[in-house]
Amino acid sequence: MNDEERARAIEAQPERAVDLLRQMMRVRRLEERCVELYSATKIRGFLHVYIGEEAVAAGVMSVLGPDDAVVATYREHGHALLRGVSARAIMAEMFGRAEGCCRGRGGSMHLFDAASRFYGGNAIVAGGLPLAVGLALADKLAGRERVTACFFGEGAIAEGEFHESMNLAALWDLPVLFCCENNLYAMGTALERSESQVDLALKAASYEIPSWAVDGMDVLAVEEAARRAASGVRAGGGPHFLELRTYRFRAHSMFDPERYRDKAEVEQWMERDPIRLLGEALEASGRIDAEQRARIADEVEAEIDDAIAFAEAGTLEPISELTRFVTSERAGAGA
Amino acid sequence: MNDEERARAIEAQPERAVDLLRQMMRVRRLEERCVELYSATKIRGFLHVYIGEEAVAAGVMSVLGPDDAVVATYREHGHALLRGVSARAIMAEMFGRAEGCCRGRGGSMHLFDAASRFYGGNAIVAGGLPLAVGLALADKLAGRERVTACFFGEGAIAEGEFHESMNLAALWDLPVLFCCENNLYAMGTALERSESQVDLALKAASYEIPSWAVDGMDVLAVEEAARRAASGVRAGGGPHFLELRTYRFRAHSMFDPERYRDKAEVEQWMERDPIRLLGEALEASGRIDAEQRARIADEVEAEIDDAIAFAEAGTLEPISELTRFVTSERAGAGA
Amino acid sequence: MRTTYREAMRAAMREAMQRDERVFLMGEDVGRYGGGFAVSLGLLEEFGPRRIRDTPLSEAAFVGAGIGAALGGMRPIVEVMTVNFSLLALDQIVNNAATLLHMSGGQFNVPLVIRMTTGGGRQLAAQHSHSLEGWLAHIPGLRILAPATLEDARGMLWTALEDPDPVLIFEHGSLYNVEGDLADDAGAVDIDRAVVRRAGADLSLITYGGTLSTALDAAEALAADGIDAEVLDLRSLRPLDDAAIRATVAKTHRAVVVDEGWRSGSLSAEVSARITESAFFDLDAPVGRVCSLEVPIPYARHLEEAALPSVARVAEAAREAVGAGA
Amino acid sequence: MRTTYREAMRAAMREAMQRDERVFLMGEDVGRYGGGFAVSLGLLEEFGPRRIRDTPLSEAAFVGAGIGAALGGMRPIVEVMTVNFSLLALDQIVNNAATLLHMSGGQFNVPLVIRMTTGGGRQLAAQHSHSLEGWLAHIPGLRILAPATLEDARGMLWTALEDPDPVLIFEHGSLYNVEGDLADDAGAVDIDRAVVRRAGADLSLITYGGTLSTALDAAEALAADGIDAEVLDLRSLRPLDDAAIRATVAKTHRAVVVDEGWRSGSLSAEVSARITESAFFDLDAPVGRVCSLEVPIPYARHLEEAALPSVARVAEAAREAVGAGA
Ligand SMILES: Cc1ncc(C[n+]2csc(CCOP(=O)(O)OP(=O)(O)O)c2C)c(N)n1
Ligand SMILES: Cc1ncc(C[n+]2csc(CCOP(=O)(O)OP(=O)(O)O)c2C)c(N)n1
Ligand SMILES: [Mg+2]
Ligand SMILES: [Mg+2]
Repeated sequence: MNDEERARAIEAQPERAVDLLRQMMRVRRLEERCVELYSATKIRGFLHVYIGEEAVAAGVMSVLGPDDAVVATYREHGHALLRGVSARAIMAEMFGRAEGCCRGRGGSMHLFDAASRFYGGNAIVAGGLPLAVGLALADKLAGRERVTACFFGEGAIAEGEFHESMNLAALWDLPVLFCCENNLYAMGTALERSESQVDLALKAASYEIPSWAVDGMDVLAVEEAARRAASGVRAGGGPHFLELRTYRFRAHSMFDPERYRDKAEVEQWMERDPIRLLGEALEASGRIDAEQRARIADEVEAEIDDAIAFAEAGTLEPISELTRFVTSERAGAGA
Repeated sequence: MNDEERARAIEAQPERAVDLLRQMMRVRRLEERCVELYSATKIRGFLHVYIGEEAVAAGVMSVLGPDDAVVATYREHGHALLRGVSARAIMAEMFGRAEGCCRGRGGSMHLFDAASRFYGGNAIVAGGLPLAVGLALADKLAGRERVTACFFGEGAIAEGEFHESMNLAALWDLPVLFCCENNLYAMGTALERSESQVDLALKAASYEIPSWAVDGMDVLAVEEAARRAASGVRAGGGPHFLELRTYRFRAHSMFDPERYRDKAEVEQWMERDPIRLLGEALEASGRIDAEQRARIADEVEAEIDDAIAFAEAGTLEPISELTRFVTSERAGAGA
Repeated sequence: MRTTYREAMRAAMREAMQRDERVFLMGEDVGRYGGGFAVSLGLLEEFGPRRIRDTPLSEAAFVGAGIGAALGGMRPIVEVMTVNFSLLALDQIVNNAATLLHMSGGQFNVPLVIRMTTGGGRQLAAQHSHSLEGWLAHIPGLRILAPATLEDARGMLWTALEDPDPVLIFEHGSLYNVEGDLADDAGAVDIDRAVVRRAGADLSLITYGGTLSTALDAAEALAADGIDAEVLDLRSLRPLDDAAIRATVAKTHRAVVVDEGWRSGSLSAEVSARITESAFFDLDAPVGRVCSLEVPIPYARHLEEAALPSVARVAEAAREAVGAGA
Repeated sequence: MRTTYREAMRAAMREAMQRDERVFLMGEDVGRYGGGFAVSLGLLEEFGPRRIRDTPLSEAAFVGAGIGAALGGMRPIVEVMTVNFSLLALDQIVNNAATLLHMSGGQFNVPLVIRMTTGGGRQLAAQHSHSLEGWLAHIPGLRILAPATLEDARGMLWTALEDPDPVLIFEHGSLYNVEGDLADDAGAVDIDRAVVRRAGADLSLITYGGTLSTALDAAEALAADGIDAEVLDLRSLRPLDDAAIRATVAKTHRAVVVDEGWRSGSLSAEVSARITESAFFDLDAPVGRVCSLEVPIPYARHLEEAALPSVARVAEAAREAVGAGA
């Protein structure tokens, strides 16, 4: 979108635009604090932050309804938060507390929430795609008009599970919204060193799936594209694919010295920071002023502070519970 | 090719055309006898015959040199024979004899031959593609100008291993000639029930691999296409992909009641029997007469008779040899 | 009623489809072809393509889709034509099906049933003769069943479908044509307990699935020389019925475990280790094992027969156990 | 020379690349990123992108390509970032790498080395904490190694590359930062024999890889209460060094096997079964096992620690073994 189009989109639904800004700010601050908490060793294991990519989850989540389902990756804090998992439950999970959304068993890479139909949190690249296909198959068989949104990085496209899932979804006309977060790198591997065909929407189209590329730094563009794609899916149009062109501002994980890209490239992308982009557009449109932005920032900060306090105060799952949930609780169940 | 083009192709290299006819007849008779021998319980396990598809292997093999490599499937008797494995070694293998090309360990689905760089004989659908990619990688690293021809059915295209192998071969410009034998069915599953995109050459092209479809019932067309593709590969053009449109005249295996297709369809395809097609063209061109064809048939019959006699006379690998070749013979090797 | 193992399995699927709208079958060639081993023959005609779903050759995706459909409230039966191809789906089985309930803190169980043909003995060679059910029994979160009788072929499926967690059912390829009598009202059976198929006093032959008949035949042969063998059919490989294993060993003080997996790391190793741990001082002889030789299963009949457990090898191991420390 | 396990592994790869033109390394992020665990850091700069090859996320294809390249005369080192992802490549490993030589009647051997990180203990949760090396040791045709020391990290790779058959090397993730002294001329080591890392008279702690230090620490703790434990490092999980296992048990008459795999179907079960088979009448106590609890490995530190083998659990099992039948 150019500035004009953006301005028009804002005028169309000003409150909604402001809310999108708030949502992105929530994710941003949640993760900025997570990084600090990691250095403070409050959070352990692997931590993959989404900083820079918030417009993707914010835009897509905003078009989903409560009955829809979401499948995400190990870089899913933002998806969980925007899908409705509380910052408290997320933070407590990362602290390994019993009050976490998975009682401390999952951690950063495995956030799950039945209430919001958030199916994780999958740490195997492309491992979530077949699950999304199956969730959509269940909806189709049950005659439910639901969408399953499946997020994955561009690195997943080389995996066989991507290929098999795309074909199955297309062949059976399943209501899956495939959301490819193309941040140009899979760990240290640039897209052109992992794909013979770097036009990912074109590649997806080879499965006969309606596909297009979207500016993933512009939440309004993402929202518009996601709405179009989701309604196509709801209308029985079968799976749709969105290539969301975005960028990871931070390292892949807390162990990544970033030898594979140079600062200049990162800085260039930072100029299109999705929060800044929408913030400036909103201010230009006069729909929000510095004071209002500050107020939102304070509210967000309060939410995250509260979540951290909640996590800090959390308890540890008793070790006696360790073997619980290996199998469901039922008569005759065993390991 | 239309009749005219075929006639011209024959005129260009008459002896070669006659030889292609002979090669197809060898495969046909080898397999017709195998089916009888299966009913006679001389051959056991799974037996998948290639009857109707001979033009594919005959055309492609005719453009390969001795240094090239071949990877095939469980439907590979014809590929092995035309690659230069003797009918004796093949038949003895199917009889489970020590004189077989794999000493009776492999059987119909696992013919191997180091001398002709025939790497099997793979019974996992799409399982051979990564091997072909690796063989080609070895050639590229060693700076050898060789081609690795990899045969697989259209059913393999849905497998993740196909997708990953195509991308890797294209990404690394590896000298692989992908030969997709599209006989329209994977066991009982018709192409349109296994692929959302049924134009397979188009699908292959999505990997940025030069791809085209060929009349797989016309050995002269196959040979021309294979020569073009193979020289593209040799010239450093990276992998090429051929969709060879053919048809399986017989059941998938000896256990297939063929509920999934009707006789009429089979009969229609039989009118384009590759042996009949070339035979008639050769007679029309006056390059061969009934008598010469009969002579070839006799020579072929003699070869197969000899192979069966050889297999019948074969010995059984001593059971003491069973654990041999689990690992190579070396000091300190164990199970 | 006279029937076969194949028909019993089919009757079980038909009943499940009739009883529960959420049940559907998906896999390669389960529909128009009638099933790679003709188990689902006729089901497409009866239940239609919506519920009897032919899949492309995409083991990872359709097994994973089964997991997803189970999460979505269905009760899928996924047929992986043979265990050999399940190697392509192990990521979905081990990293998703087996972990989701625990990882999610108890939120997401996976009520999925996966059926596979397993085993050798039909001259299908190295890539089509694996016996990996005992190997997969290593994975927490999975339940592994091996129906060896008509009753179990008929009855295990429904119980497995009622299980809230993933259940893998392994059908030995040599069993499909086995014929026998089955009660007309045969139905669901428990899937927790091992069952003594032959009572005996001198030693215990512990086995399951494809080698149950091998063990029973060996017991007959042993009876001829006055050795009275008890034969225990494990039925469930995960969890194992420790009480039943302890009980038979407490009775006979000698055991030989028989399975078609390769010896090293076989289920027999686990059973042997457990017996030693729980009954060491009751044992009159070391626990014996009869497994497949550690070779890729070859095509030639005489080589394959030499590689697989046989009545002779079981009887020999039994005699050794009875002879030892006597 | 002062070094780390990571540097020793890297030195081994560098040496292999220098000594043999046919050797190359391929895997996810082995090049520009420097390796998921920084093992290959610097090798791209030294040997260039032709021989240090970053692959797309395609475990089945690049492992299979390693097999093919080995068939084609190269000596590939394939790095699968972690064993958890190898589940996507098991078809290639089990159906091709392990079978080709035998299936082809001895014509095609596969001189391939696959390196993987394995194990838990770093709070990576259920999908990133598998210990499957003992499980893979079930497969005939594969050789499975588990370097636990700097010497073995430095020396096993070259010997594995000289092996004509596929060798899988499992590096426990907790070992990379282990520091110690290594002889400047340290080089290739044998990969056939298990080694006694601590001599003792009262019982044998048999282990490998990531739990060797656990066993050694337990031995120290036990020494404090006057129990003199011998610690055997298996080093090769397939084949197992039966002679060494027999020798230590013949000496101590008591054994506890320790590994990080889940208990049921663990390598410990196989070792336990073999000891019982070969040394039943020498044993003064049942063979003990200390393994991971049968749960998907959880994220929370206290839960993960409770799930994995610990010094305390090993010492306790050892005391039990020494107490039993004493
Ligand atoms: C099957 C598999 N292989 C390798 C890994 C290790 N790994 C974790 S994230 C990652 C990169 C994924 O990149 P992409 O899909 O683009 O997602 P992004 O991290 O960029 O969001 C890799 C290689 C994994 N988790 N799963
Ligand atoms: C991975 C895998 N899945 C399933 C099978 C069982 N199977 C053997 S052949 C076959 C059909 C393959 O069809 P296609 O690739 O078109 O080859 P064709 O038999 O037509 O030559 C199937 C499903 C197998 N061998 N491997
Ligand atoms: Mg990425
Ligand atoms: Mg086909």
